[in-house]
Amino acid sequence: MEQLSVTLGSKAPCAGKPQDHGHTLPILHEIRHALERLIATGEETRIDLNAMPFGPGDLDRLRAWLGTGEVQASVSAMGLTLIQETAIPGVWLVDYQNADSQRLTLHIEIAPVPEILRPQPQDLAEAIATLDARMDEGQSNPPRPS
Amino acid sequence: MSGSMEFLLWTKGPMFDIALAIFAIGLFARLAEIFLLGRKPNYAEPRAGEWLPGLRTVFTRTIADPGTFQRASFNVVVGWVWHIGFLIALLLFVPHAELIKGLFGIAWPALPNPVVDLVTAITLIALVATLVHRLTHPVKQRISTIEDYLVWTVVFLVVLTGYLAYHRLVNPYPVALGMHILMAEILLIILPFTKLTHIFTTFIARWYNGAAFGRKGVQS
Amino acid sequence: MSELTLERGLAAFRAEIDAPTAAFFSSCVHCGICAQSCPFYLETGDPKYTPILKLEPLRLVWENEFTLWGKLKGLFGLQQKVTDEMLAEWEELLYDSCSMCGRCSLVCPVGNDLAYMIRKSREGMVQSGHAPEGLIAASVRAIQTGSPMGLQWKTLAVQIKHVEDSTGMEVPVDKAGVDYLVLLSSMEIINFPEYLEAIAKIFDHAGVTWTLSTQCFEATNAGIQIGNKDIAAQLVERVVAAAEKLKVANVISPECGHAYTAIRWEGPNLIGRPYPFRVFHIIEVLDELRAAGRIQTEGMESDRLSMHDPCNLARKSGVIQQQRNLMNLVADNFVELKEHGKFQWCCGAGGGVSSNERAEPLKLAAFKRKKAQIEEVAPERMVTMCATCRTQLEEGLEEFNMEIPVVGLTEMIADHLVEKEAREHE
Amino acid sequence: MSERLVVDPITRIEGHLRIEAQMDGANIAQAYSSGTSVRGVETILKGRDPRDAWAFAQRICGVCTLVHGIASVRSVEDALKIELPANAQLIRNLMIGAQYVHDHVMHFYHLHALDWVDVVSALSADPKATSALAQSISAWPKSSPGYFADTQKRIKTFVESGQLGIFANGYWGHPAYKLPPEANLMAVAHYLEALAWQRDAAKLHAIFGGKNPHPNFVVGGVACPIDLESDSAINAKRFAEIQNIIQSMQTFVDQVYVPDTLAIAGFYKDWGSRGEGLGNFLCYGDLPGSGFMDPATFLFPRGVILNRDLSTIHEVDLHDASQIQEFVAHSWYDYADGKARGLHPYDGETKLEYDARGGVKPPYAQLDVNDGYSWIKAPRWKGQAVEVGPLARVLLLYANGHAQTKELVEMTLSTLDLPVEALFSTLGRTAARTLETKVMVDAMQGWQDALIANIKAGDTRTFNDTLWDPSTWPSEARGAGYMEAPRGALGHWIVIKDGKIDNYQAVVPSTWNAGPRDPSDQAGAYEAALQDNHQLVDVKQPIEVLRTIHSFDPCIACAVHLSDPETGEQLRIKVT
Amino acid sequence: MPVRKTPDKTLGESLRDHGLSRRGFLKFCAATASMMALPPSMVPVIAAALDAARRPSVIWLSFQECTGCTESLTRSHAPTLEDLILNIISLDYHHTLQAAAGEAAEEARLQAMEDNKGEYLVIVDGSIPGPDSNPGFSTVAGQSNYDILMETVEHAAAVIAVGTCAAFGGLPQANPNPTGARSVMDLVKDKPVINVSGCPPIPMVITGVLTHYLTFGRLPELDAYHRPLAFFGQSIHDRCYRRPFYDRGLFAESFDDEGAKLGWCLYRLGCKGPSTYNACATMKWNDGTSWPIESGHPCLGCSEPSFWDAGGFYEPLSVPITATSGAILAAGALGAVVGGAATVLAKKETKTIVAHRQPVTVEELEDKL
Repeated sequence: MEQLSVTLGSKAPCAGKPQDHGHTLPILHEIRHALERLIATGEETRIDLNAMPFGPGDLDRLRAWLGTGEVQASVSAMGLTLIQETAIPGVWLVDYQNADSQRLTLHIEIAPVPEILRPQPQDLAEAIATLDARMDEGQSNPPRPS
Repeated sequence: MSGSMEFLLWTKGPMFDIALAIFAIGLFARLAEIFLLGRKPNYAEPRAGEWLPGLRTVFTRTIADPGTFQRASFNVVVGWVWHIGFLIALLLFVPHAELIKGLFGIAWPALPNPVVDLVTAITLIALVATLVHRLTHPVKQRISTIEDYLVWTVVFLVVLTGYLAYHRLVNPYPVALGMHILMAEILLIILPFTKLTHIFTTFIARWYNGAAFGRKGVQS
Repeated sequence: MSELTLERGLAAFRAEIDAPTAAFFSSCVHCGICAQSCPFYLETGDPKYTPILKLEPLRLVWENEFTLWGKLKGLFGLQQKVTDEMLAEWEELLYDSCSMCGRCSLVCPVGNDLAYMIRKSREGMVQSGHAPEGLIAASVRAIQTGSPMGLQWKTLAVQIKHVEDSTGMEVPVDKAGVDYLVLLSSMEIINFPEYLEAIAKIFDHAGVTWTLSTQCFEATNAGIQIGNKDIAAQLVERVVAAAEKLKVANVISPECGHAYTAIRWEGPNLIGRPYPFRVFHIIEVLDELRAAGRIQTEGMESDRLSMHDPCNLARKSGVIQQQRNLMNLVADNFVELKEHGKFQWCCGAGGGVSSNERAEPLKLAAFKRKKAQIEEVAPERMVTMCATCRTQLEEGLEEFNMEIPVVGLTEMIADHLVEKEAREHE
Repeated sequence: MSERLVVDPITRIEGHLRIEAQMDGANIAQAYSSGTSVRGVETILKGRDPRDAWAFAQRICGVCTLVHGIASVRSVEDALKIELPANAQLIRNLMIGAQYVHDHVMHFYHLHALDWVDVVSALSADPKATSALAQSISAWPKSSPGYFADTQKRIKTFVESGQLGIFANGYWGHPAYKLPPEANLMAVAHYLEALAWQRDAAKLHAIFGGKNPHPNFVVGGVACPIDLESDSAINAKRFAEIQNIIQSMQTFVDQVYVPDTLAIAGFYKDWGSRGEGLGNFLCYGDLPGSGFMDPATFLFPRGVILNRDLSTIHEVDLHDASQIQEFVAHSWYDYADGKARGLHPYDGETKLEYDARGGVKPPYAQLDVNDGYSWIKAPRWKGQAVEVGPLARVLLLYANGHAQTKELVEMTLSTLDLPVEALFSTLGRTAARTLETKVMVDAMQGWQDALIANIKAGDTRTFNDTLWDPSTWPSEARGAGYMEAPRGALGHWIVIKDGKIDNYQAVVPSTWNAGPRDPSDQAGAYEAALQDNHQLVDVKQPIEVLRTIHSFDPCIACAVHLSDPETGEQLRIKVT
Repeated sequence: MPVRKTPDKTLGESLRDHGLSRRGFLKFCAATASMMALPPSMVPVIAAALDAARRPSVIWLSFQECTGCTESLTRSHAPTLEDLILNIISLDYHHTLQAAAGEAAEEARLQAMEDNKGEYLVIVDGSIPGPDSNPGFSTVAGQSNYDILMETVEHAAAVIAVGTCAAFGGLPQANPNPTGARSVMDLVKDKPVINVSGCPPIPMVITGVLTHYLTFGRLPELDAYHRPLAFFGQSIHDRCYRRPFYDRGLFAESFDDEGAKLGWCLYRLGCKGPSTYNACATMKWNDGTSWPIESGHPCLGCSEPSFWDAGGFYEPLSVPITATSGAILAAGALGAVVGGAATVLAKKETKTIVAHRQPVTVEELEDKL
């Protein structure tokens, strides 16, 4: 009956409501399953929100659902990458941006620590060499604390 | 012509024109065939006029009399269900209403899609039931011809392809929609040459029936 | 010497096809519901008795000759032709198993008037020489002797004598200018002579002037039953000639179903002109007299009575309420069959079936439908107003050992008339 | 006979343009402009639903991606007398404005700049000096030495990769390049910045039209509804985005585009006396202040200037059959009444005839300039060849006493220390483009404010549906839809019969400018400009030709008209 | 000028030369995965592949086009056009962007073909007048489009037809196709052809296909129209945020009615989303700003073959393309005449038969007894 009244043109209370686009809930379910996997097997999951058919406002609503957690971080490489923990521990929003601050893609990462925050093995392998180089440099030309 | 889109456009374009032309030519030929035959003058003193009883029968014959309903309830109910279902899907589904508006400029309100969807599902079930009935009931077995099965198949496929297209169960979609349109076109093409003509002539038949009975003082 | 051939039959089929026929065949969807209204199918269970199937020869001629599709098929040699063999096979379907009761015409969802087309089909059957012997014989007798049973005026004269003796009234014969010309059926004359007596009494009671005609006393029309307009027209012409000669304004058809439809509905079309008189069934006349207060009755039948509507009278001619009015005049304990009036079931004997000896078993089978109906209400007696129906009911009930007498409505009315003397005393 | 110079393809333009020049030593004596590709949009449009026409017409060009859509819907609205809701007109103004700013900046940096800027020279610039130069002309924040060093490194890495890509085979090191390495480096940095910036500018079209290139339009208004409460409409969030885009446009124009133009022009003052051309200028005018297409309310005025005479502005009437006519004396088309006659667009014909009208069978080295030599027609206003575009608009604004324009023109001339005559030149044309961008970007704020004021007053109408249904139309109607496209005066003429398009003709800016000679051998604007004082330093590297041609911002797909299918058939038969 | 040669650095090396850390590279790969519409789980595979990838030479040919496809490419934000032409590919020939003009431009093309024989990619935008058309309909440097195309693809590794014109013939091929325009696929039979349709295509689909080729050295999986499935695998309708309104039967009926404002389905306004396969609903346009349906306009169906001739843009998908009520009436009238004539003939014949009808006599009947 409600639907009928809507087709007759009356502005039904629910007609234009944003949650009617209905993309938030399935993603929340997906996150829940990913959390279960993380806890059970340690398997990490990344969800590319760019691939979601979001309607206007859907993303904002999803973020509101997820809330804001304690950790915020940014990685400065090829432009900024902004990391925000959500109110659900282990669920992260990772916003990859280019040098012009345009979003490249937006991931939800379900992991203890987002991948991009961790030092990469290749970089780690060069860590000591880098430190040595800096110490050598430092001895001849000591860095000034700014 | 290998692509799905080309197929869809063919069904929406040239094939639709062809189907419509054959349908219109066939149907009007059929109507001309009927009306030009005429009736002989009737000199018997009538008890009542013909027009009103004829018109009444056009409508009243839609409902079975209680005795027949009792004796052939399955036949009647299933027939009813799928006819009504088919009509609802045909006339009150938004895309169909738009098609009619596009062709004839007449518009009417349509039903919400979920309602039409449910109706279509019921129609499909009822159609299957009619087939089972035709295959198992002795009378229907005896009087059924190839044409009956052909017509059933076409009608069923029209509804089925529509259902599949709506639910996007066939991919790519242009193929699904094209199949539906093509089936509808086949239906249009065979309509004037098969028992499907009853969609139009049943009203004429009922009128003649009502008129003949009415003239003798019986409301048929 | 000409003879009845397939070619003549096909031409006859063809000549019968008109707009309603085309509309009907165009509309049939093979739903099979007509079978559910046919006592021959219902009681035998044989699907070949499905009414629409009986029309196949006519349908084929229509499709082949009158449809674009059929013509196209013809171009490719795909037409299915009507053959002698086919018509021979269909003879049973069109005559033995169809009483032309018209019930199917009333229930067909697309509105097909099947009985109308059965009647047309029989034209072709006769012309092609595929009519049953019994009906041919009846037709020949009707033309040659004036009665399908070969009855002659002298037999009727004996009956008249009896009536005059027992009632003391004069049975008017060949009286010009009277109110009504009364027609009879051979069956009544032989089986139910009390009918004539009843009429004499009632008309006397009501003060109606009437007459019989020596020129034509028979109202039945074998031509209609066999389905040939030439024979039928000749028989109708006899009635018309008699009525015209006696200058009567009204002709009364007897308690016989097909006689009434033949003379009432088909007659003018058979002779191709309107009548100079009106035609009534006796029941119509009686009810009119009743309504005018010209029939005074006394006493009531107190046993449980039920009534059988003859198809030709009720469903096919609209005489439905009249017999009920009359019943209520004389019956206390009248109970309707469940399906009655226009939806009544045929006794199984109409449409020439009763004149077709070989159809006897089918006729009896079809009667079972009536029997079941009667059993449902369990009356002590059945009332009807058609000699053929009455005969079939009596024979049928007897066959099934049901002790339910059958009476004619007219006689029953006659039995309850207030005595002339008594009336005069009031 | 002296040498024939051929430049084909002319790159960094839209479409396929060929220039042939008859050289008199190092001097161009006669120039010939040829459009070498044809599609047939006008023929394709015949018989279609006029409401659909904009989408077809829009695909005339993907660079000035908006203009043909607007001109097309306006032609239908003019034919059917559909009045636009004020909001729709303002939204269209904003979209036109965004198109100008986007298009002009991209033209300057990505299509035109490499005529003046030597990328290879930038490799030898001193980033610190570059920073100093940048900071001396603008407050633009991206001007640190480190920033320019990074840019330089990026270019260097790229060049060292051995794959020069789009920079391969440029006329690098050509003596006509006059900029010092630092100016070159700054310009290259801004080349890359502009690429990033333009993506933001294009978003305004996406907001109102769903995408860019090729945003959507609707006859009778705009497709995007306004509802501040709804997610799916133009709402407060969208207005904030629009405000940001306008802001970003303003900043870039003020701090990068205008200063760069002036800085680069300072090194090329000699181009203030070359490439003038016709001296006749035409504007249809555009950017109405209300829902009507009323020239009195236009930001850009309408009129014709003849022979540089700014004191007399001639009236223009698009419906007058004697004013605007197209000629095909040197084009690969046939007119039913012969090639000498001009046709008004309402009666326009586009019957394609390549072989019989002088087309040379490919592959060819040289066109037959005595016969047909272009797919572009030659439009004339009262028989006069005219130039359209930014220079024409700025001159009309100037002649009409538009205060901001006067101020900008005078500022430019005094900064460059050039006389007012320098406007009539290749340099003046390029400068005019920059100046009108400034005028436009400032006007956009006004339209945005007006739009918001309307909505606050309760008017959210964006679409007039009274004449949407074709059954409400007269059986015959015709109309002219016009606008000032970034490249100049644009007109679409439509004839509607029984709800279908009976004839459709577009006379576009590049037709006016790039068209060939007419029956009386009057040269088109490009041709006339190239014939004005062009000495080539190196005939093998004709950078001078590119500079003048690019100053018009050619758009050749726009300019080329279409064909008659039957003729196409005949041609095919002849060929095979 | 530096001598042109095949690149000796892989993408990984080249990025590291730019001072890119491993994290940055990882991010690059995440963005690349997203761009190629691959799931994030593919990032490690992509990282390994990209590390070793080399910039392919790309020759971009423009024929009967409007430059909308190039314009669209410049709107790509992931990667940006700058990144694309500086890091991912070597765009060696492109009319609208290249510095060189005239002979020098043509030399650049021939040089790239020579240097990268068998390995370069050809991108085409715009349709091509076919070999049966007049070659003069479209020429560059005096050479017909057809000749240039065939000459250039001869030693190409693959051909990418960008935009609906190149992919399917597009606008020039729209009825009546005045110039005999053909699609690339129609003309190039002996090379892999990948179609990136759309008018214009979504820029990230162009870059996504290029990146896929760069990453994996092969073309992505294609649909029946040679379109990359990753982007064209699902219809607009299936991924449209307004789909729930379609399912519930809530439709906008005018452009600024209540339904339009509430974002109801645009089916009745002619939306071709149900039959259109493209990624607009997820990738959106202009850095995720909007897309046609979100901005209130029905989908034109621009990524499908023959979309220009697929019925009016404002006619619902279910409305046939050409038939009109007038045509139906005409066919009906014709039918009435045909049927009438047939029946009149049949009736006439019947009349003759009736006139010669032999009445049945008693004698005839008696014979039967």
